[in-house]
Amino acid sequence: MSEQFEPVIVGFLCNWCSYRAADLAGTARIKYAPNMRSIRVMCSGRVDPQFVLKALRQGADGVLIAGCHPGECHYVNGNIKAIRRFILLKKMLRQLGVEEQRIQLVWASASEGIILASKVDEMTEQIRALGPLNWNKTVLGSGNGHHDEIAEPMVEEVLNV
Amino acid sequence: MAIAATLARAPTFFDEVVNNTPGGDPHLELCLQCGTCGGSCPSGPDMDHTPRALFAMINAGMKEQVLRSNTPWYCVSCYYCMVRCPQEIKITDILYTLKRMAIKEGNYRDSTASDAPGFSETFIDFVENYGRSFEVGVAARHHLRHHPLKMVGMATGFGLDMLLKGRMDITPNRIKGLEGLQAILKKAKELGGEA
Amino acid sequence: MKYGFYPGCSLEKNAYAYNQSTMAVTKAFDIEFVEVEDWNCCGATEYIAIDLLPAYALISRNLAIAAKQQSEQLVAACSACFLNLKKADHYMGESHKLNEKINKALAAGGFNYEPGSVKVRHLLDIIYNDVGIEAIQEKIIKPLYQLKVAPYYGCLVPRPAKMGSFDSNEYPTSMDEIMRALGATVVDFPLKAACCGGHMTQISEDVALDMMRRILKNATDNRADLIVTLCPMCQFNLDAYQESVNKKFGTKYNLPILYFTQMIGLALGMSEQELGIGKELVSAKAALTNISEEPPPKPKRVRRSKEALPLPVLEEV
Amino acid sequence: MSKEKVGVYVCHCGTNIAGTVDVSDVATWAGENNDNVAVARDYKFMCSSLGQELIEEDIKEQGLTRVVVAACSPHMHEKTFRGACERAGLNSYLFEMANIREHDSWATTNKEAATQKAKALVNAAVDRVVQQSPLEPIPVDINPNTLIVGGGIAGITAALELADAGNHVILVEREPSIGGHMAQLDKTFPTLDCSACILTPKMFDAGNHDNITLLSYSEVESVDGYIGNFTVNIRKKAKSVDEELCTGCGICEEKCPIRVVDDVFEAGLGYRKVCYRPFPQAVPKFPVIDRENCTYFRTGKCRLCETSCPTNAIKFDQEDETLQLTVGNIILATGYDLFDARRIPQYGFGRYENIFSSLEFERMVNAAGPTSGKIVLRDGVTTPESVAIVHCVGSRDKNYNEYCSKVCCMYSLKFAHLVHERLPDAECYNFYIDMRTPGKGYEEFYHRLLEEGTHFIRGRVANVTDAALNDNEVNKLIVQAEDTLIGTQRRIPVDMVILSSGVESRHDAKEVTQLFKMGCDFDGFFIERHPKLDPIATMTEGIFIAGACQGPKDIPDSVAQGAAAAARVAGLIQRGTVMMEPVRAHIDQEKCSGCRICNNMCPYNAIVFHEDRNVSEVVTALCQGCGTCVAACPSGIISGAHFTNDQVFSEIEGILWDVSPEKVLA
Repeated sequence: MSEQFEPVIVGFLCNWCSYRAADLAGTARIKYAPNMRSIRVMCSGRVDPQFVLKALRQGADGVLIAGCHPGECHYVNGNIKAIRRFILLKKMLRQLGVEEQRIQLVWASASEGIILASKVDEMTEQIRALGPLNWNKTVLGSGNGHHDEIAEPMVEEVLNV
Repeated sequence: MAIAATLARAPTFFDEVVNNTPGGDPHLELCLQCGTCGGSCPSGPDMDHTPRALFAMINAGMKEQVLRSNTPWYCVSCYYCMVRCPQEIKITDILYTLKRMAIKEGNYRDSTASDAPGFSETFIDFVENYGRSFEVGVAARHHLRHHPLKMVGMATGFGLDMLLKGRMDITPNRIKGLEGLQAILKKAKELGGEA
Repeated sequence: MKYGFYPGCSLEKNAYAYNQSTMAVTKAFDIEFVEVEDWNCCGATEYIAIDLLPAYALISRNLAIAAKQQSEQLVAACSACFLNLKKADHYMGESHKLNEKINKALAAGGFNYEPGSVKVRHLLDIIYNDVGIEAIQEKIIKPLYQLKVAPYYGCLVPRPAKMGSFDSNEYPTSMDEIMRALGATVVDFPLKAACCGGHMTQISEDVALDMMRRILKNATDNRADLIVTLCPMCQFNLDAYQESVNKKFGTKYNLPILYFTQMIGLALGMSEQELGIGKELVSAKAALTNISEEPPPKPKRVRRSKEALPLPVLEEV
Repeated sequence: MSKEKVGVYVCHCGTNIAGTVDVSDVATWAGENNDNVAVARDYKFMCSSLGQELIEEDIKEQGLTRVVVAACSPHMHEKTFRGACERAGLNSYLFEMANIREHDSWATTNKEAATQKAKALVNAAVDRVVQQSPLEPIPVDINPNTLIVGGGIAGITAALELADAGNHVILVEREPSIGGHMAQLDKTFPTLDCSACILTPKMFDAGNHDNITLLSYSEVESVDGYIGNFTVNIRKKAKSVDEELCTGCGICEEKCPIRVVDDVFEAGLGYRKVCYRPFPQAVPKFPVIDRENCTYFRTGKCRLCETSCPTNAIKFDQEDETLQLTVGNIILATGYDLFDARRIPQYGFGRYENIFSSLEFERMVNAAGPTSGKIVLRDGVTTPESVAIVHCVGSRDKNYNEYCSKVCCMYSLKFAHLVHERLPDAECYNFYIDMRTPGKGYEEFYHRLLEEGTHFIRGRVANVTDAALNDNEVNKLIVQAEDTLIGTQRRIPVDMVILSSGVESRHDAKEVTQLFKMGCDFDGFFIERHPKLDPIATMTEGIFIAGACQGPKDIPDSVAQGAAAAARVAGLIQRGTVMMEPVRAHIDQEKCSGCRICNNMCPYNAIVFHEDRNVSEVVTALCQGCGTCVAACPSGIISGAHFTNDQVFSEIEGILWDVSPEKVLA
């Protein structure tokens, strides 16, 4: 493998659209960056902000949330709730010094393997440019004045709202 | 997502054409051979190959024959083919590319439009030496070079009227910043290469 | 309204009438033009055929100056100039590599240009969209009643498409609407957006003459008194070569070719001199005498026989 | 929690996985690096019976308590392996799949990266499965009634199949009559059967079947619920006719003084009355009054239909009514729209009167149509001496629809045949890009047309104009195209041009998909569950699709798909119950703080609030398991079965085994 930095992205894919989009991308043999590791959830609305946080804390350099297009949610409007949380989460992570591009949201219906694939490529490039996240330093370390014992609960707090 | 032109292999004539066409991907590889271009072309009947046929020849790597064809020179850049192409191929731009390549390779001399580049070159001479041009004068000089006989026609025909109507200059105006312009063109020529 | 203005070589001499009428008409609508200072030729359709980068560099110099003059919008009256400027800006934006190289070249002359910083528009676009039909109608003093005109758009204004054109690529109507607003009768003109032959006259006159013939024939078949155009090249070809067409095909076409700005000027009551009418080789004098004080009688609607099948309605879709 | 014994099975899938992923490395690695793994093997085809037996034996002999299979997508084989576990006495929810084919080996060529990713996915699955707990699928009763939307040939077929099998069907049709596009056709390719002759009997059966409730002139307004129990609201538009009293004698239609252009059934080529039935064999036989154009509704005068009706069935005061029905399954057969050729200005449709759309021509050649089958120009009398048929109008064109509409080549050939048949002396030209005739007897039909002397010109038409260049083009329509087989431009002057427009999704397909909570692709066609293996079901359990609403299709294909959809539904009805994934939310009654945030989160109103105890509770029957409430609960005491926080957290840890800070530091 080349010496360049290979980001690790955790992808939360909804069972009905995006996970199948990824299936289709594979079936169609569309080649894209192997940097995204997928976790299946029933609905993008199930993506608890804590999941994202957990992933970043566990060493992921980015998180991708993928769901059905608005209006096509298998559960009526779970994806709408997902985007609400997503916006809040982004705001909050920005305050903690995590760059915007590290958490992204994409709508990909079951027929849009190509969209998911290109999104993964795009995101991989962006994060490669940003370099590793290194949560402990960025968020908890001296990086932005937060301290482990203060930041941790604070983070949980915000995310549970 | 991966398209032919990005494969790791020696560039073919096809790639050459694609890479020398400005802007984004001209999508030449997408040609369906439907003939919408050849059907739409106002000078189609006079071309020795329709654009469609030319694209097939490019695919087949028939460089010689393609660059010798009069097709690019007979293109009047009306853009009908380009707006109608079902595959959104930048046909007109590709024909411009072929003109440039034909000149580089010199093949156009064997084409039935052998003096076409001559006209363009005359035109450019004016632009490069004055910064401005004027069709009629260009035409006159061009004909002096290539078919002096036509000049008679021009002088006796509308050429004269044009002069009388004050619609024709003898020399164009020279722009103030000519040196600057020439420097720009010089630099551009150095940079040359693919666009 | 204030715009940057790029006259282009033709408007200096060959199409001086276009220049005159444009200035006269735009003035009447309080349009202020800031001419691109010390502008240079756009290379027409020729330069790009020889050498790509210099061709684009040549064009971009004008864009660069316009940008420096803070002209957010740049107006060109000549179709070729219009398209060249628009294309250069568009492709520079589309291809990073092209943009980089051209700016390197421009730097050699002390210029630089950021794609997208100048919006290139054609004069017709300005008159049709920014001035607008109503504003024109308000100013009409001498309507062009009963004058049968064939509005001719040529190629480079309606096409190509992907860069966003303000009118249909196949069946433009903006000039038709303006002409109707002036009181003129617009004839059906299927070849309104066909090609006049461009520089073909210099490469294969026969091919070119045939293209002109098609247009002159189509306009004549549809009983036009004259052709109205928006491009110096089209005007020049159809005007100057009309005689050659007649010689070659044994036809007797006698169609004056005027600029749409000249028509507007007439309706606004301007004199033929200030509009440069008379500079055309096929004289418009006779044709213009068809203008009448009276509006044309209402065309009585042809009753279709009761066997006739209904027609599909053509609301633009 | 005590250490689990997990069995890990890495599938080669021939070379599909093994070609890119080092499967044996992944297996051995899993065995060595994850303490919970008791057995780790790699095998050629896990889904084969031998592969499954391998799992079963290990469960029995090694006493495995959890199983992980790393192979294809769970949407492919999760069922298969769950079955294997069950057979060996292991609860199937103690099984987890790692998708290392679609999501890994097929998506990259980089072997090293692929293997690394596979390890991560396997490790995640192992860590997750350890957290999983045994669950039992939830049985759901299937309401035996079925809703079918769209009364075209696909919908009719589906309805009859189900009804004949003794199931009740509600067939909803937007127009006043069922029949769809097929009812407009004269002949059908390649057999040249008379369309009406084969369709009307089926229409009649559908209209008179004891098991079919036909709701014509009606539209579905809302859909709630899930497989087995959908609640549907249907708006029955007021026909202004009392169906109890109306005998369908047709006098009202005769007497109605107003006629308007019929853009639907006659495709704009003919007229209909304002009080009308689209066509004589309409099913149901009742007329409707088009209130927009009716003089009475506009001015309060006329009433001719009312006064002429022998049974006083005309009811001007009738109002729209909304019916609420409950059904177990839904079949969508909403059909297609014809591409509007006016979108291609250079083809001149609407600009030149002798250019016809394909549906216009279908009506023209139809013996019951406006010209009673005579092929004539727009003036209604002149017979054309030459006809040009233009293929691929709006199809295979990025500017309009990129896809091939599949039926146009064949119906264009049919048109050519009808021209030869009715106007033996007329010249007929077909302009095509590629002649596409895949289907039984289709290619042979093409050959027949070659014999009949059609002029085939291989070239997409550039434009159609009346601008004559020479005398033999005067007063003709000139079709200009490149004859690509000769490589020259040709101008063919003809009297009549037929534009073979392509098939498009219904203009309101998007709204329909949103109404039924399913997806449609870029082109607006409904998305099937699997493009190859399940073109009938959708992503939404209990909702099936048939006919051209799924993609361009000809009659036999639509019929086949209609019948297939019916068979699928019949199967479900016969079973009576379906087993639903026990993926459901549950609120811990002890810990719930009663904040009620979850209450309005639930799209199914499945959460009730107990004022007395001040706690919320999930009604399992209504819960669909999306987990939105789980994610929203501030005190984190709502658990989503099979997707609990612990399970997902472990999965996250597992998937990041190689980058987690602890690992990096160590």
